[in-house]
Order: sequence, then structure tokens, then C-alpha cells
Amino acid sequence: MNEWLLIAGVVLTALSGVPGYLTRYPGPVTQWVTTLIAVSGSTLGLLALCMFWTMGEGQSVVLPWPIPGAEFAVALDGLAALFLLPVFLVSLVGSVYGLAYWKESEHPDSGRKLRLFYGILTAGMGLLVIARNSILFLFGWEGMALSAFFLVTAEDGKQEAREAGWVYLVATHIATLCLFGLFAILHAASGSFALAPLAWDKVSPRTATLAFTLTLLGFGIKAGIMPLHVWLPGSHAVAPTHVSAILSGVIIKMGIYGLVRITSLIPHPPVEWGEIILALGVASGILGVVFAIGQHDLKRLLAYHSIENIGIIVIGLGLALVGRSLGRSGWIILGLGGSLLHVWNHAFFKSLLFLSAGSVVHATHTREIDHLGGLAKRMPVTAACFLIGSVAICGLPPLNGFVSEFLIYLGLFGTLVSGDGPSYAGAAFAAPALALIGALAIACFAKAYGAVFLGTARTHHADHANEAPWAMLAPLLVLVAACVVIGLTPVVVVPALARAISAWAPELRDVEAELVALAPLKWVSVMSLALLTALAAAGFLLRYRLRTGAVEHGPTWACGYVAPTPRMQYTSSSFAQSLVNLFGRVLRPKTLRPPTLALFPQKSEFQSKVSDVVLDEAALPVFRLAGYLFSRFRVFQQGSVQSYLLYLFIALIALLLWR
Amino acid sequence: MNAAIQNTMHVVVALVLPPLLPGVIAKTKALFAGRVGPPVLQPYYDLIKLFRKGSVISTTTTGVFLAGPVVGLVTVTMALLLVPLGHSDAPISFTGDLVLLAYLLGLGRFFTALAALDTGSAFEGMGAAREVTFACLAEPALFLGLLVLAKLSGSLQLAGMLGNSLASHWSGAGASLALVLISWFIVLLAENCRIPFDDPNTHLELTMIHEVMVLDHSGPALGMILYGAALKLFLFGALVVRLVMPRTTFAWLDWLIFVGAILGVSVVVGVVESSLARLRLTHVPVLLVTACLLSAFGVILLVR
Amino acid sequence: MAYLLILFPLAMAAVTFALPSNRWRPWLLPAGALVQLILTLVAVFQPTGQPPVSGLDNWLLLDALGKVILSFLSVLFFLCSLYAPGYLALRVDRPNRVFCANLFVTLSMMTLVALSHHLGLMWVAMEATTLVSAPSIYFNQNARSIEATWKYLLICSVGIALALLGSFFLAYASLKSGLESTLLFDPLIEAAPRLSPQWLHAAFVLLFVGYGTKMGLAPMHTWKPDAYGEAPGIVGTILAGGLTSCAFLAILRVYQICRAGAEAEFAREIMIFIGLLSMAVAAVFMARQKDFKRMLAYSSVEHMGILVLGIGIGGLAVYGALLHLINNGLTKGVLFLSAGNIHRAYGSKLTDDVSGAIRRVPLSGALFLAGFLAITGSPPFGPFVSEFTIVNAAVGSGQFVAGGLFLLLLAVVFIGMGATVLAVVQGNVPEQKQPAAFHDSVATGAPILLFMGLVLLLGVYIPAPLETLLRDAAGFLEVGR
Amino acid sequence: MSQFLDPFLIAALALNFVALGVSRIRGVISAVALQGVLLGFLPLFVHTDIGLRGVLLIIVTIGLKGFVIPGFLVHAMREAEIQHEVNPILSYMSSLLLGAVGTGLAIVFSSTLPLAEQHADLLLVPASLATVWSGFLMLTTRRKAIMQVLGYLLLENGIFLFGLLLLEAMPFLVEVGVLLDLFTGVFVMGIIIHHISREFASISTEHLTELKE
Repeated sequence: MNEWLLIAGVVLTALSGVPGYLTRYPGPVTQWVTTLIAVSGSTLGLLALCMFWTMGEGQSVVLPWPIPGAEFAVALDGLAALFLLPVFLVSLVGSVYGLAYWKESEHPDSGRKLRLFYGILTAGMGLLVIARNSILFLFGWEGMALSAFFLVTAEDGKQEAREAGWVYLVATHIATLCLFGLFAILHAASGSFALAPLAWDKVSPRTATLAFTLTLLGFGIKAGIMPLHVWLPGSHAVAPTHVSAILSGVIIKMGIYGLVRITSLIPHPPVEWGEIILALGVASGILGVVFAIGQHDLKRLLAYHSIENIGIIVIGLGLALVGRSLGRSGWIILGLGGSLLHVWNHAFFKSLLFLSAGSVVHATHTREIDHLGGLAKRMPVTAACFLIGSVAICGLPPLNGFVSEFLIYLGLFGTLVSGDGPSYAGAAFAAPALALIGALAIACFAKAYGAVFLGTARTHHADHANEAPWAMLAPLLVLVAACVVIGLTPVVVVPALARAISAWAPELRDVEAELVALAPLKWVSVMSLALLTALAAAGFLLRYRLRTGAVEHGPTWACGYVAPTPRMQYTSSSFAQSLVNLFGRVLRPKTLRPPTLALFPQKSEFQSKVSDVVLDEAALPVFRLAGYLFSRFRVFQQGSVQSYLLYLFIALIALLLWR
Repeated sequence: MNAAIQNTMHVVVALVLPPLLPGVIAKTKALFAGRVGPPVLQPYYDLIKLFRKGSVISTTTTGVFLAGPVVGLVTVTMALLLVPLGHSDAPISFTGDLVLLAYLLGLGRFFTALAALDTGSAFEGMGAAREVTFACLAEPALFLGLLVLAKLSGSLQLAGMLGNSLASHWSGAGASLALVLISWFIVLLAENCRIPFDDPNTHLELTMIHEVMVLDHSGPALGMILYGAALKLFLFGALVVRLVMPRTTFAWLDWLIFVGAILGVSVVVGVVESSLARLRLTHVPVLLVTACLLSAFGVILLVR
Repeated sequence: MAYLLILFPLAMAAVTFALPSNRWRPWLLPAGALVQLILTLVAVFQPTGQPPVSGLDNWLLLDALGKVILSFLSVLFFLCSLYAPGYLALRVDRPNRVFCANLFVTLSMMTLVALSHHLGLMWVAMEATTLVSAPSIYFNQNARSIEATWKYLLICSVGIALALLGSFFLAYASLKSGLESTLLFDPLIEAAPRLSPQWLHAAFVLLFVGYGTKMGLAPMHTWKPDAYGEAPGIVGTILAGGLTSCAFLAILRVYQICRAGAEAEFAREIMIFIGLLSMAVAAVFMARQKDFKRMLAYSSVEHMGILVLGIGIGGLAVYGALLHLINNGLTKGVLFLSAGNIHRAYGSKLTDDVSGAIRRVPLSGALFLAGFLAITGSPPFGPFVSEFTIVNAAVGSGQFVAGGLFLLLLAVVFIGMGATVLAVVQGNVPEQKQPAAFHDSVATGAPILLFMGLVLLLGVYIPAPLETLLRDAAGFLEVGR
Repeated sequence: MSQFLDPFLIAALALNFVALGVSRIRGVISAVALQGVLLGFLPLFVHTDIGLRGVLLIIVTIGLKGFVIPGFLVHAMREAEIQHEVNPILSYMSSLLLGAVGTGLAIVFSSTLPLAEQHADLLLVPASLATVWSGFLMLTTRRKAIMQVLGYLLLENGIFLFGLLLLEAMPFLVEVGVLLDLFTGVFVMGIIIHHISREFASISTEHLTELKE
């Protein structure tokens, strides 16, 4: 039942763009039709999820499918349900947002294409999450990957869009090829393409390692784990913003889903796997946020934060894996629970942030942080939403980000204190790392929010921005609600989490009870509510005091300087400078500072830029070198038929002498 | 003595005592400088006066400007409810409250920085930048210390970690605890912008970090900020004190020791301030990283 | 029946040659192709129990393998012939008498190859296909096309001459071991275990190199980029889809004899090696390839490599290779024809002058892009199924190195090919000096859509009859394993 | 009868060298033609009993290889009015040397091949391999398109020599088919040579290097 509802939803979303694409009916009608279908499709999906969580498991659907090894096997279990929620919710709000953000009238040549592939993208993700057959999985996967490519290059007239899209396409195809290898190995191990738990002991360690490597590569690229993230910042930056939202909110989660699903198939993973994943998580977490601090482009900054949050998610997963190898249920529950909950949270607050950033870009036509400023006055609602998103993404109470990080912290500390049974202190060092990540995130968002929304407008654009229309604000509010609810009453997500965890590690008994026992979520909500009331009270007191007392308004105190201008505000780059220098070894910031020659220096300028080190200093050079080396082989094809015949003859002799 | 009284005691001490600390520090420094110095209760007078005064608010600002002080004060107050003082194990205590503690302070820091940026003044921007930057390095040091305590006490509640058992561990794991003590003291100095990180006594524009962030705040808002700062100092002081404090069975004795110790801490701070000079900004990270390494070493000593 | 299959196209060729009107002649192609298609289907899907289609006392015999190739050939030819009228209507300036007639003769000769069970006869037919297809490459009649034709003709003839020597060796191998020497396929299979190994060995190498030249395996592929680059898209399709399949069939026949004999291991080694080598060479030359038709030629080299690699890996991969033969042929149809359209629209086939095809010729541009994604093995297109089957077989049979290199080379090829394709398809349309009149039309668009449709279909659903055909063929190849 | 065979073969081999060494295209053509004629007669010596079709085959072979094709080539040359120098890429001397080496190798190699006893002492196999080799030499070391056609012819001659070993295996139809293909091939090549010379006013393949990477 649930499955059929889901399939219906997937089909609807997949076809949502088709009528609009085929009919050339002018005006906004097609756009409304498309959105209507897409929304109803997503709603069906969400309905199915509700039914799943309320009533429970449905009957898995298995239909024959005349492709060697393939069968149309679809099932909805706890994991799938957990990952499906963001898929449908984010794409729903995204398509509504798109109505106003990407008007048919404003983008005549890309609008239809965009909506078509937006639908296919959602459907692809829905399919891959419920697929129980690796070939079906690959269909969903590639449907997602390719449509994402077309969405990133929606404005393929622009050079930067083409370049980012190209990097993305290469990355995703390499990922897909890795998956080919992985599934082939799994098939060899299990004898079928069904995504079912393996008799892992029969697999030789060498093969197992190979499989793990391929899993890490294939899904890690998609998830954007450092250093496999090269495609991520560029494409997030150039894509239309509601696409960026789904890219960073959901698509990269599909990489996580792959990791989680594949690891769920392996009852007794070697403990090294957990260690490696944990280490990768720490690396992506720290480096992600550090790179984010160096960015000048609002959307690139958010993109790097996706890498950071993926890092946090992966830390949780690594902890769970370690726990599974050592048979510590507590670590599994807290680690996986935190990481899965963070999957939700990140999906919500990151989409929230991207969509608000989109409203800013839409209103000011620039992504340059240092060209903005003072928007809180001109776009109050958007500003408020972005602020809430920032608090959430920094993992601060009383919002949802805190809850998931709280669980992961508990798990990490747990590796130290769990007296009986094998302990694993190495993992504990991830806790301070997580703290560092949190503090850096605070720094980064203080910079971003401050430079974009506070102070005074730095440019004309920012000074004449207008608040976004309601079609763009309503989605934000939905996401805000999600963040607040999870933050204040985390108890509501426990059942869903518990189901997902027991789907991942079937060996665990009544997960829900243990999760409640391990994590004092009630306290979290109590404290959050207390915090809110206290804030309200104190705020009210201050207001009251100000209303009664004498208040005068004047310019900002510039320490005696009489004619401050907006350009004199502390820019985001100077705000970040000290941190950027602190991590200069990794970030390799490029600065351009012309020397002051004359005694009375003329007009001069200073530029600093933090580009993606892995992409610009590792990946691209390698590709260029390969291209150069390849071009050296061209001497063999210079058009002389005599030499061609010679090759033929040489081949003949060589093969004759083969054996 | 029953819990209720303990908790009231806790709240009273936590809310009343803090402003005394800056006063003590100032006094100490004055004595070292051979001056009489302001009365020890001066901070209280300042606060009362500020809450009475009217205020000037920059036209550039938005609501965030006033949210800063509010959040700053509320968060640190709540945080104080989590920290065990004197004889009491914090009124509020649950598994993982240490995380909440750290993140409440983070929330306060976030909004203080935003409030500073809200004014659009270059000075305050600079201050905010430094505040968040140095916090990034202080945070891990704090958590590494907590790791040591968690390992020793086997508990994930501050009450348990800084609880009775702690004193007994000094014999066994004294080295680790000593390292933590040092690094937490450094964190205390950094988080509260004392010398050698920052000099609160210089003229406002010239202070580098905290004071410059609140240039534009005035009247009650400024009062909240100063009070919040005092509470924060008290909080870290309490952490340090509980780390070393011997526990007796007599509640009153414990409270006396505690109050004495925390005043002692402020004296030490004062001594440090009058004997050290302010570090160059570029050298600040080095000191903080040292703090991290110290407590990290402490952890390694334990789990090796 | 067998005679009919071979003679009907010849008759059509004669008619076409006789018909005077340059305008109406092309329409004979779809007509004739349709009839041929029907004939083929009748022959292939004749009810079980009837004696197999045969002639010339079993010199011509339609076995399981032949069925696959034959049906594929006629489908391919039919789809191409649908494109022909629209294309030739654009080229009314050129006399197309020889062109059309040659296409029919080529068809007949390809059918002969598919049917013949006599290596000598097969050789004759193969050489004939080379000769008759040469003029089609020369259709544009300019310096470049002359050069292309010359290279194609000379290199392929030399290669096939070697194949003849190889066939002689084979016959001699049977003679040597005291058997009555023959070039008939089935007796050779029976006698295979007793054939003298040295001769069989040498024979296989000669035949492999010879027919490999025709098939376009590296390093004998050198004629391909020139020929495919200069020939009209439709000819490119028939060369890349049809003739290569015939050559592949010939290699398969020889491989079968080797498998029945002692040389199986040796043959498979060589096939894996040459297969990977072809992919590598293709990958190397596709990188930074400015000429998108030459790029397609290299892609063809790559996929010929995949075919022999599949056979070399064996087991399930044989099925995969046969399926890939079909998928590749059809996808190449999409690519060559849409590339031809884009070429017409811009009057150039260099990425320097061509960009934004998706805007200039939306249908062809989109199809070109889709074809690229399909040929590089993305789901939900046909080649994905076949390539994935091959990977799976390689890993399943423990040949990790071959499988790994296969995947690696696929990645490199994707990067090389994608750069060129996206440069062509995306971006803005450059200012053209004299904008060409060409625009997407039903006549030049619909056939490509049909190709694409089939590619997509084979990706999501393999019809039962085809499935059985392939299974039989694979089984027929794998006898005695 | 094989005592008559060997002289013929040796003559054929000698003609290879002539073809490699002569400086005028006409000379090469006539050498190849003469070789064709010789080959035509060979079946008489290899097989004692050749029926009517054998005779027919001989006539066809001699006709095509000895007269029609060469004549056609001469005609094509006259058509293209090209100058008559071979001017090879590799000098005559070195191509001769290579040819000699190749012939030697051919003899060695074929001695390793296990021959049926009735052919064990025949020069046929070495001769055929050597001719194939010289064909290759001519294909790869000569500039002019027409010379490559001649090289192709040599190659075919070599293969034909080997074919003599299994005359009964090769049915008449196939033999004729082979010859027909050979003829058509050369014919088409001739046509193309004609076009080449018309396009480039020369038949040197150096003009044919437009298409390259």
C-alpha cells in the first residue's frame, strides 16, 4: 500500500514537467500546471511516509523486469522512509519557491527544461531510496545525477555554469562507474543483485576491502566528503537557488544514504572501516567550515557548509560502524541516530538558508557578500529566516541542529566512559573536533549574517532591495517550522529514528526504548523552552526599561571620526582574515596587494581569494597533465598510409610471436 | 542539608557574587600598582547606575542590536544553573549537560558578535571578528578537559564530572588534572578577555576584543552586558575551582571554601594581569593552541 | 529463402541503378529496406521444427549467431534508409545513383556474410562489402573524401588479404592433420580438436588481425577516423553499425573454431588485450578532440574493443557483448545522424566553430547529447545494460584487472568525449558568416528519434524474442565450455 | 613433377626483387604481371590431375593477373600522365636488402611450420611468405599510390601461392570470387588513383596527409 502510494508519487513527480515541456502554451499556465503536479506527487509521497510511520511496514513490491539480473523490487523500510522525507518535503517547497524565483517570463529558454528535470530529479531520488535491486537503484541514481547536471547547467549560456556543470558531470560519472564495480562485487559475493544482507564471512578480505573502497569513492563523491568534494562548491554556486537547495539539502544525502544502506548490508564490518569513516568525517567537517570562512560568494559559502555538515553526519556514521564492529549498541544508536537526525536537520536548515540566500540574490542580483549589507531593514522576513537558519546550522540551542549534534556528542563521550566491554578512546577525539567545527561555524555565520543583513548597504543594489514575494517566503516559513519543531520537541522524531536504526542494525532489540534511555531528549526540550521563555522575559524587561527610560537615537559612534561611509564597515573578508591566516597552510589564500610606492600613495586596491585547493591544485592539474600526455600520442596518427600499414604489420608480427 | 536549600543557595550565590570578582581583580591590580583603587563593590554601583540611565541607540541598528545583550545575559545565566557550585550538584543536571553548557555560551557569543556588527562600525566589527576567532581555539581546549573528567568520573554530567569523586583522582591522575587546570585557566583568561589576551582597562577604542564590541551599547543594555561578563567570569572561575576544590562533608564549609577559592582565583587573575603584558594579537592563537595541546596531552595520558 | 535474402537487395540495387530520377530514387531505399526487414524477420522467427534457412548445400546456413546479426543488420539498415530520403533531398546537387545502388549491394553482401558458413565465401563477401562501400565514403567528392576513401580501401583490402591467408592456414591445418581440407564451418568445428595447433594458432592471428582491421580494432583502426569523419552520417552509421558487426561475426566464427580446438586460452588472452588496447587508444585520441565526427569514429573503435573484450572475458560477458553489438550500433545511429545534422547546420564539424547546438538545432542537439550519455553507459539507456553485464561477468569470473581497467577506460573515454560533446551542444550559437539553411525537420529528425527510442527501450526492457535470440547465440558460442 | 615447380618459384622470388629494385613504374608493373603469369601456370605442377575447372581457373588467373590488371594499371598511369619514376621513401638498395632478409626469414620460419609430408620439400610456403613480405615492403616504402596497388598485388600473389597447397579445398566458385574481388579492388583503386591525380595533379600519397590528428 505505502509502496504503491510512493510509486504513484514518484511517477507523478517524474512526469510533472512533461506536459509543460511539450505544450508551448505561453504565459505562466504551464508553470502552474507543472508545479501543481509536482506538489501533488510529493504530497502523495509524504502521505505514504505518514502512513508508514503510523501504521507500519507495508508489503514490498516485487515485479519481474526483463533485464539480466534486474527485478523491479521496491520496499519502504525505516531507513528509506527517513531519507524520503527530505526528498519530498524539500522538493515540494523548492518547486513552490521556483514559481516566483524562476518565472517562465523571466527565463523563457530555461524555464521548461528546468521544471522537467526538477521533477525527474525528485523521482530519481525517490526511486533510488526505495529500490531493493542494485540495477533499479542505478536507474534512480543516474536519473538523479543526470537531471541534476541539466539543472546545474540551466543557464548553459554562462561560462561559469558550463564549467561547474562539467566538473560535476565528470565527478558524478566516476561515482557511477565506481558503483558499477561495487554492485558487480556484491553480486559476485551474494549471487544476486538484491540489496539484501550479505553472508559476509564468505567474502575474501581483499574483495571486501575493494568493495569498501568503491563504496567510499562512489558514494563519497556524491556526498561531497573531503577530498572528494571538488564538484560541490561550483555547482551549488551556479545552480538556480532552489536547485542549490535540493542539491545540498537532499542530493548529497543520497550519497550518505548509499553509505548507510551498503554498510547496513554488512553485519560485521572491520573496525578499520569505522575509523576511516570517522577520520574522513572529522576532516570534511573542519576543512569544510574553514573553507567556508574564506569565501566571498554567499552560495559558495553555504556550499562549503554542506561539506562541513556532511562531515558531522559521517562522524556519526563512523561511530555507529565502530560500535557495530565492537558490538556496542549504545554507540550505534547514538552515532547513527545523531547522524540520521542531522540528515534531516541539515536538509531543513540548509534549504532554508539557500532559499533565503536565493531571495537575497533575486533582490540584489549579486552573490558577493561584500556588495551587500543592511538587508535586515529592507527584507525583514528573509533576514529573520536566515538568522534562524544560521542559529540552527551552528548547532545552537534551541533549534534542531543542536539536537543531532547533542546525540553525536553523547555517543563520542560514550566511547570513553562506557566502562564494561571494549572501549575505543580514539573516537573520543572527534568530540573536541566537533566543538571546533561548531565554533568555526559560529564565526562563519556571524560573518555572513553580519555582512549581508546588518550594518548599512554597501552598494546601490543592496540599498534598493525589496522583500521577496510570498511564493518565496512561504516555503521558508515551512522550513523554519520544521527546524523549530525538531529543536523544541525532539521526542517526536524518536520513533522514526528508532525504526531507521533497527533497519540498519537488525540485531538490535527495542531500539526506541534504549534511545530514549540514552539521550535525555526531554531535558533538551525543557531547556530549550526555558531558554525561549527566559529570552522573552529578559527581552520584555529591556524593552520595558527602554520605553520608560530616556532613549535618543544617533549615528553609530565612530570613535570621533565624523564622516564614516558604508565602505568603512568591516568587510566580511577582513572579518575572516585572521581565521583564514590561521589556516593559511590549508587554504592557500591568494592575495593581490600592489606595493605603495609614492610618499603620498595613490588609489590602490587589495584582493584576496580562497579557491578550492583540491580542485585547483590537485584535480585540474592532473587532468591537464593527462591531456597533455595524451596529445603527445598524436604523432602516431599523422596521415601517412604507409605508416598505418606498418602498424598493421607490426601488430601481426607481435601477435604471431605472442606465444 | 536538603537539596532545596542547596539549590536556592546555588542560585543566590550565582546571581549575587559574580560582580564582586571584577571588583576584586581591580583592587588587586590597584594594590600591585600601589594605588588605593576603586572600592571592591564598585561593579555593583556601576550596574545599578547603568540600569537607571537612559540610552543612546544608533539609527543603523536593528532588533539584533538589543537582542545581543539579552541573549548574552540569559544564556550565561542558564549555563550557571548547570555548573555545580559550592556544595551543590547544579540545580539542573542531566546526561550531556556539558554540551548544553558550551553551546549556550556559543549562542551568547553569536548574538553578541551580531549585535556588534549591527552597528556597522569598523571597530566593533573588528572586535567581533577577534572574539569569535579566539573562541574557536578556546572551545576545543574546554572539551578536551571535559574528556579527561568524563574518563575519570565515568559520568557525562557536570555534577558527576566535577563531583565528589574528583578529589580522589588527584592522587591517581594528578598529572592529567593539572594539565587540564592550566589549560582551563588559560581558557578562562581568553573567554573573559583578560590580560594577556585583552586589556579591559584601556580606553575603550583601544581594547581589542570584548569591550570594543559593546562600544555602542549604553544604559540598561550595557548593564546587562557587564553583568553577563561578570557571570561568565564567575562561571569559568567555578569550573576551575571545582576542579581543585577538596570536598568535605559539611555543606557550609564547602560553600566557604568555594567562595574563598573563587575570590582567590580572581586575585590570581589580578596578579597575572599586573605581572604580564598584553600579548601581540598575532601571538594569541599560539597560547590558546598550547592550552589545547596541554589538555589533549592530559587525555592521552589517561587513555593510552 | 536464403537466396531471396541475398538476391532481393541486389535486384533492388539494379532497379535503383536503372531509375533515372535523382529526386525519387532515394525513396526506393526505405521501400526495399522494409521488404528486406520483413523477409529477415520471417526467416529469423520461423516456427520451430522447420529446417533452418540454408542454401548451397549448407554453405549458407542461418544459425543462432547469424540470426542475431542478420536481424540487427536489417533493422539498422531500415532505420538508416528512413533517414536517406530526407538527407539526399538536401543534396539534390549530387547524383545519388551510385550511392543508393551501393547501399543495396552493401546490404546484400552483409546478409551474405551473416549467412555464409564457408570461410572462403565469407571472405569474398567481406571484401565485397569493402569495395562497394568505398564509393559511398567518396560521396562528397572532395580532396578530403578521396584521401579517406583511399586509406579505407587500401588498409582494409590489405587487412582482408591477410584474412584470406589466415583462412588458407586454417584449411591447411585440417589438411595437415590428415583430414580432407575444407573451409566449411561445421566440419572445421568438428575437426577442431584434431587440427594442428601451430597452424590453427597462426590462422587465428591472421584472421583476427585481418578481420580486426575491418572491424577497426587498434592498432589496425587507423582508417576509421578518416573514413567516418568524411563519410555522410548515414554511411557512417552503416559502417559503424553494420560492416563492423559483420567483421565481428567473422571473428566470432574463427574464435569458435579455436574454442573447439586447443587455442581457446590464447585466443581469449589476445582478445582481452586487444580489446583493452582499443579502448585505451580510443580514449587517448578522444581527449581534446576538436572534430566531433572523428571523435565518433574513435568511440566506435572503443566499442569494438568492448565487444572483443566481452568475448575474451567469456561467460555472461558473451551475452553482454552480443547485446552491446546491438546497443552500440543503434546508439551510433543516433550519434552519427545527429552529428550529420549539426554538421549541416553549422557547415563545420570542429568545436571551434560549433557551439550551442541545443539552441541552433534543438532536436539534433538534444539527441546528440542523449546519444553521448547513452553510449557512455548511463542508465536508462541500452548500452548501460550491456556494459554493466560485461563488468559484472568480469568481476564474477574473478578477472578483476580486466574489469577494473574496463571501468577506468570508460571513465577516461567519458571525460574525453564529454568535453567535445558539451562544447558542441551547450553554450551560445556563434556568429556565422553565411548561416546554413538547415533546420530540424521531420525527415531528418524522426529516424533519429526512432533510433533513440530503440536505445531507450533496450535500456528498460529487453523483449522476450530478442532475449531468446541472444541467449541462443551466446549458448551457441559457449558450446563445450 | 615438383622438380619443375621449384625453378618457377625461384623465378617468382627473383621477380619480387625486380619489383623492389626497378626504378621505373612500368618496370614494376611488368614484373608483377610476369609473376602473375608464372603463378597462373603453377597449378599444373602442384596437382597431377586438374580437371576442366582447373584449366579454366588457370586461364582466368593468367588472364587477370598477367594481362587485364597490368593493362588497366598502365592505362591508369597514362590517364594520370604521371612521371615514371618510383622515387621511393626507402632507397632501392635498402629495400632490396630488406627483401632479401625477409626472404631468408620466410625460409627459416616456414621450416619451423609443420607441413604435410607431401609438401614437406616444396619451396611453396617460403616463396609465398617471401612474396607477401615483399608486398608489404612495397606497400610501406613506396610513395605513389599506384605502387601501393602493385604492392597489394604482390601480397595477393603471395597468398595465391599458398592457396596452391589446398586447391581441392578451395571450390571453384570461391577461387573465382577471390579473383573477382581482386580485380574489382584494383579497378576501384585505379578509379580512385585517377581521381587523386585529377585532384592533386600527382599520385604521390604525400598529398594524402590532410586527415590527421
